[in-house]
Amino acid sequence: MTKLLIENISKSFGENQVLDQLSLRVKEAEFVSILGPSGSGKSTLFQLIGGLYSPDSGAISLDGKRINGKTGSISYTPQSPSLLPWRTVLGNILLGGEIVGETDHALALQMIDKAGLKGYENAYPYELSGGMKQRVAFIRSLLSPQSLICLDEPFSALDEFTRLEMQNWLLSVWEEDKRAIMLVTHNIEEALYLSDRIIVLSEKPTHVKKEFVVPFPRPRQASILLSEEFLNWKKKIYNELRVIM
Amino acid sequence: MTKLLIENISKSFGENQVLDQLSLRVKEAEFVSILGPSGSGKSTLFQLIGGLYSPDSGAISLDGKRINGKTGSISYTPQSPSLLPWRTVLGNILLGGEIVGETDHALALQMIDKAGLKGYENAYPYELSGGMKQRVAFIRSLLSPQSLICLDEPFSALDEFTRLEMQNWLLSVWEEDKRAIMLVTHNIEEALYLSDRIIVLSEKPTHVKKEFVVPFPRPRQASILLSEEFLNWKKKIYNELRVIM
Amino acid sequence: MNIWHKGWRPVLVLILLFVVWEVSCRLFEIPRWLLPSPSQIVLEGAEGWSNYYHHLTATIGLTILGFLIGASVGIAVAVGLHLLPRLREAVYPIIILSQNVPIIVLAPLLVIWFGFGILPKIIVITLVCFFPITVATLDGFKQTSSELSHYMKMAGASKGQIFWKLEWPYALPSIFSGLKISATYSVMGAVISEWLGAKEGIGVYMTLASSSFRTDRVFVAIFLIMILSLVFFTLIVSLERMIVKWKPKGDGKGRD
Amino acid sequence: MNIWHKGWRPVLVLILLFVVWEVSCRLFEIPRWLLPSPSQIVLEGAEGWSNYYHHLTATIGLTILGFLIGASVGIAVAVGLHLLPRLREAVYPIIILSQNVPIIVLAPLLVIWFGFGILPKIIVITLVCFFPITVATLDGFKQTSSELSHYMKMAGASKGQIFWKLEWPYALPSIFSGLKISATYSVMGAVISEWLGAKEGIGVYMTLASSSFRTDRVFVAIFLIMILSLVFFTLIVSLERMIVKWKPKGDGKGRD
Amino acid sequence: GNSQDNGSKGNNQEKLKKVTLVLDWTPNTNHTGLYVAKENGYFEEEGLDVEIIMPGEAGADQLVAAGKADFGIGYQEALTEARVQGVPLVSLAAIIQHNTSGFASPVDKKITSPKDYEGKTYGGWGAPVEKAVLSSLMKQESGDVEKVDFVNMGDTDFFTAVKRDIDFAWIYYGWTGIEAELRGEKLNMQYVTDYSKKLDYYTPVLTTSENLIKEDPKTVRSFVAAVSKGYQYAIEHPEKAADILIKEVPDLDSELVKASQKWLSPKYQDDASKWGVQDQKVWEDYANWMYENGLLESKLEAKRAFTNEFLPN
Ligand SMILES: Nc1ncnc2c1ncn2[C@@H]1O[C@H](COP(=O)(O)OP(=O)(O)OP(=O)(O)O)[C@@H](O)[C@H]1O
Ligand SMILES: Nc1ncnc2c1ncn2[C@@H]1O[C@H](COP(=O)(O)OP(=O)(O)OP(=O)(O)O)[C@@H](O)[C@H]1O
Ligand SMILES: [Mg+2]
Ligand SMILES: [Mg+2]
Repeated sequence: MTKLLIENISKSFGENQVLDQLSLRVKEAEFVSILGPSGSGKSTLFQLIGGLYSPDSGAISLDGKRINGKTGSISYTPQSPSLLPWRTVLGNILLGGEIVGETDHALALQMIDKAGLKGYENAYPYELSGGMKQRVAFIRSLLSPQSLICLDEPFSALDEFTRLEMQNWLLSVWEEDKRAIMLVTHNIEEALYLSDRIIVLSEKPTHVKKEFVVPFPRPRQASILLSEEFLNWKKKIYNELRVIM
Repeated sequence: MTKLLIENISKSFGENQVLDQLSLRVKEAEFVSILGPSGSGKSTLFQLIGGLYSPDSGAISLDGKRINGKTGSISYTPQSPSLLPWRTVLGNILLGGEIVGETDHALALQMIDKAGLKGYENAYPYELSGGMKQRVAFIRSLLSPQSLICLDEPFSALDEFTRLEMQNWLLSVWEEDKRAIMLVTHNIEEALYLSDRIIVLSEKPTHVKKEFVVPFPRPRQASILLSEEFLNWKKKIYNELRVIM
Repeated sequence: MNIWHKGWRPVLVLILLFVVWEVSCRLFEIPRWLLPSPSQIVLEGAEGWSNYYHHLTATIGLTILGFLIGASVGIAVAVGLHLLPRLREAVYPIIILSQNVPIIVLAPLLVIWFGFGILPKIIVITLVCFFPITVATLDGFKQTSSELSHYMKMAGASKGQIFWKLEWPYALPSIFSGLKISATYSVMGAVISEWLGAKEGIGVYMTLASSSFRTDRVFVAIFLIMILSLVFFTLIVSLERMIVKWKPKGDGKGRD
Repeated sequence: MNIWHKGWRPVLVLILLFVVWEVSCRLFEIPRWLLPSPSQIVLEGAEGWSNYYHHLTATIGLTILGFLIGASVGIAVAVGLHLLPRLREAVYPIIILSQNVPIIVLAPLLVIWFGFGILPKIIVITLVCFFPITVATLDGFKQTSSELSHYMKMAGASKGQIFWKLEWPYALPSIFSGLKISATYSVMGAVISEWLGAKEGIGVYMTLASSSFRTDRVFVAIFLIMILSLVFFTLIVSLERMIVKWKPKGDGKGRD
Repeated sequence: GNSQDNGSKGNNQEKLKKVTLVLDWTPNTNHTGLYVAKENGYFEEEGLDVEIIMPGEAGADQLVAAGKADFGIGYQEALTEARVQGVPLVSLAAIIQHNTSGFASPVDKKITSPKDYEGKTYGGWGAPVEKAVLSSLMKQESGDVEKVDFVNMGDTDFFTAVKRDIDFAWIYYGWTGIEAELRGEKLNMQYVTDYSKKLDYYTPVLTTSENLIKEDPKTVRSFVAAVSKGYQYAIEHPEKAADILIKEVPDLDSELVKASQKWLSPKYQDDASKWGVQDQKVWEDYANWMYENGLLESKLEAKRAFTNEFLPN
């Protein structure tokens, strides 16, 4: 049942201790959001799961297998889009699949369309706006086949409506193939709207401060965003975050 | 009284017409926010004001002087932080002033402190988190002396609290030296909380779709964020945006 | 079109240069055996075509073959050293040393080992050509954006994939930088290699001309060498334009 | 410390090379005048120290002076051509041509114009050294990130400021790439320049040794040339490490 | 320095006239007399301060002709071609009276006469003159030069070349031949002069420019006088002369210099009336031979190519 298990990991950059005995668990097909102050180590956490760095201590396991320092286990949307400048939008989107040897051209084109980028298939990254780049990076990770998706503020550069569209799309994709998702965001509404569980991180040195299980039923309707209960939950989490800072 | 006057500017990239006969006006010491769909041309608009490109037609004037294609008229926070990788945080912050020949070391250090980056003065950009980089770019533009400040989604990567701090700080800086500010944001609350006027852009080809004059008195308190009137305004603008997309 | 369009500037400068040369030759009555005037050189070049065209074709063939081999070796060495950092540490100094064996010492050894055939000549051209490519390419690989390489690693890209999908395209401008330097050297490399004993080639033509005081012919040879290298350089630049075309246009415009 | 720590690998390879060389010399009884064994060379090198140390200092002086001038010219030319794109179009071909004037043609002209002093020698070394630096530096300037240059332009930076604050630091790795190539060539450049009629220098020592069939001394000369270039190359690499130190460490580690 | 005993020429240190001499390539026993004249102060006695320069790639002939150097060492072959091309060079003295060059091969190649060149590989530098010379030699023995395989061996030295592909090459016995003796390698040698009188040309020679002769004959005379004295000394004291050369150019192999000097000293003057004299017939014969073989574009005016005028009586 447990997809990802993180046990007491610590990580320092030189003198700067970022993570301190952080532990958390993500279940199969679970959607978990992570909230935390800027600079608290959310991106670092993803980079540890992704195997770019090894934790100084502690263990990370995926499907029961230890993956400390092992790359390639996650579909990843980095915080900055990281598109290859010499590849077109389509080429960049296919990259994630190419790496594991599966590319689905037709699906990619369909997704470009869905993300509102029709007509930009052959554009190079320098021809795109900030939000468009972000969407390309997002599609790229959706098309990567790994069973855990880690999204690092994937919608931060989008206007409210495009954002809502993308969120709904993400939900529908998730409901279809039921991969586990971890989402870093600064938007409490987004976390509440999308996830099963919200994990709040402390200031540096960072550990898990609090967890909330989101009670809204699935499938979620955009209408809950305006409900009383939603607002109450928002305040609750807002206050929790206020305590940290 | 008019600080910036934009008259009927159009701009295309190849076949792709981005701005179409767009006109707007910013008054002396005014705080104007710009809302619009992703890819509608907000960043392009700033790049035109900043003189990176010339408009295909139309005129841009600052203080009554035509500045089509003239660089150096604005203090600018780009959408992506654009820090020089070989300069430390402090070095990057001083850059904006250096270009016009005024650097204030002490003030820079004080601002670093205020932005919550104490201890990172001598860190290089690659050692910073996404939100930290954004704050550095923000301080850099505050320290540039031009009389018009253009901020392109300066707080998109910040958590709610850091964001609020930065917003309040921006307000206090603005109230002190009363420079005109243009702010691109996707966050309606942010636009409402900060600005005198909100300009909503259309989809491409882009022109000004609607303008709202924000009625809240100055100086603004964070408490208005929870007021009924604020919520109503938010809905109003939300609905206006919905029509566009 | 673009090349023709821009081409007039260097042509103008060259013509100017020739005019100055011609005029000073006549003005100061510089004797022909010391420094022939451009008109004398062009005349000899036109008249002597049948004397040297077989030399020319021989050198062109040698240059192309040598440059192709040298460039391949250069790139291959860079790739090998890049992918095997330990090997790089061990071998880099030796590569530098290879650039410092004077030809007058190398020549007898090469001849002893490989005779007077084409092989020792190709070795000389390769030695001349591979080094700038190797150094530039290695430095290009080193410059790869860490943001992109972080993404690639986390996406599970193997070392080979990171290399082909990221580092190689990223290093292309540097590789072309090296190729341009080497292309420029390749013709001189071929001429030098002909001094290792060849029956024909511009190098042979030139030494013969020089030993019989036909300075005008020596200059014909130099002109041929120069034209050849310019052609080679231009070919590499065109190739670069064809391959590296993803750069923001607003930036690269009018910049080459 | 780092350099010493890593240094054992190339040293090991070199020692291995020498052992193979020594053994094959003895095994195949290669005559001394054809290819002396390392031990014979080292012996001659040690014994003959007083014979050649003034040659060595002469060459070192010439190399340093020539390289400094060549590197400065190379960088200055690149900067000039970069800041004046029209000039670049006009002059680039001529720069390429300058690399293709064979020394046997240039030599008499240089001596006739400038005599037997140090000037023609410096010109030769400069000609050898400046080209890789110019090409690599120009290509480095061209690679400047468009995002950063957009920011600088909008912030009102003048052409000069963009150059000094952005393009120059951005191009530093490429400049060092060129410097490394040139440093490697500089010693050979100096040796070649000594063939323009010098009284002392490794080049003189080597030709004398060669013409009196003292192959062991020729190899002593080569060893000196090689050691010198290695030292120069290492100096440039250390300088690079000192100056370009802002790279993400996780990325550059173990990569040079 | 024994400058005091020659007051008439005003040889105070300051008043010495600066003069440059460019060698043909690296110093060797062909140049012994020059170094002797320098070391023994003969130049000083004549009021000259001579600088000896190795030209390297620059080559002596053009420098001398252009007046950048006052004197040089050259060869009759080159000087002949140079004059035909209009280069104003003049030969002042023959350093060695007879041509000491020839075609050499290791004994195991079994080449004992030009006839044996047939079917063998000749290593040269690709000049047309080589084929013409070989042809002349082989005609004497009714050999066919077309049966010789010509290979350009570039910068490769004789000993290396004959180890590989090459069977015989053209060398100066006084240097390369002596080196072979020292190494104990047995050579077969066919001297050019043994087969054709026309090819007994002067090599090397002392050269200057027409201009200097015209403008400053006094300096030319003094210079040639000193050089002549130097070679006279080398002829009389081969061992001491060799030591002087070794002392002046310590990087040369002393064994080779001594052996070479011993062989060469008697050959400087040989059968001539005095050191350095040149015979117009030698110049004419060789130029005609070159012309007949298509090696010259026009005939040489032999009279103007050399002069004995400056040799001391
Ligand atoms: N490569 C690195 N070298 C040194 N320090 C680093 C490095 N990467 C991150 N850090 C430090 O680790 C801390 C956490 O950074 P991280 O990027 O994980 O923050 P974050 O939670 O993602 O913040 P944000 O919300 O602003 O993106 C910061 O203090 C940062 O300075
Ligand atoms: N350099 C360029 N070359 C070609 N097209 C460009 C270029 N820059 C922007 N565009 C196009 O202009 C349009 C507007 O881009 P812009 O970056 O101004 O959008 P934006 O409003 O800032 O969007 P976002 O909110 O996503 O940042 C997009 O369609 C984009 O593809
Ligand atoms: Mg982050
Ligand atoms: Mg934008």
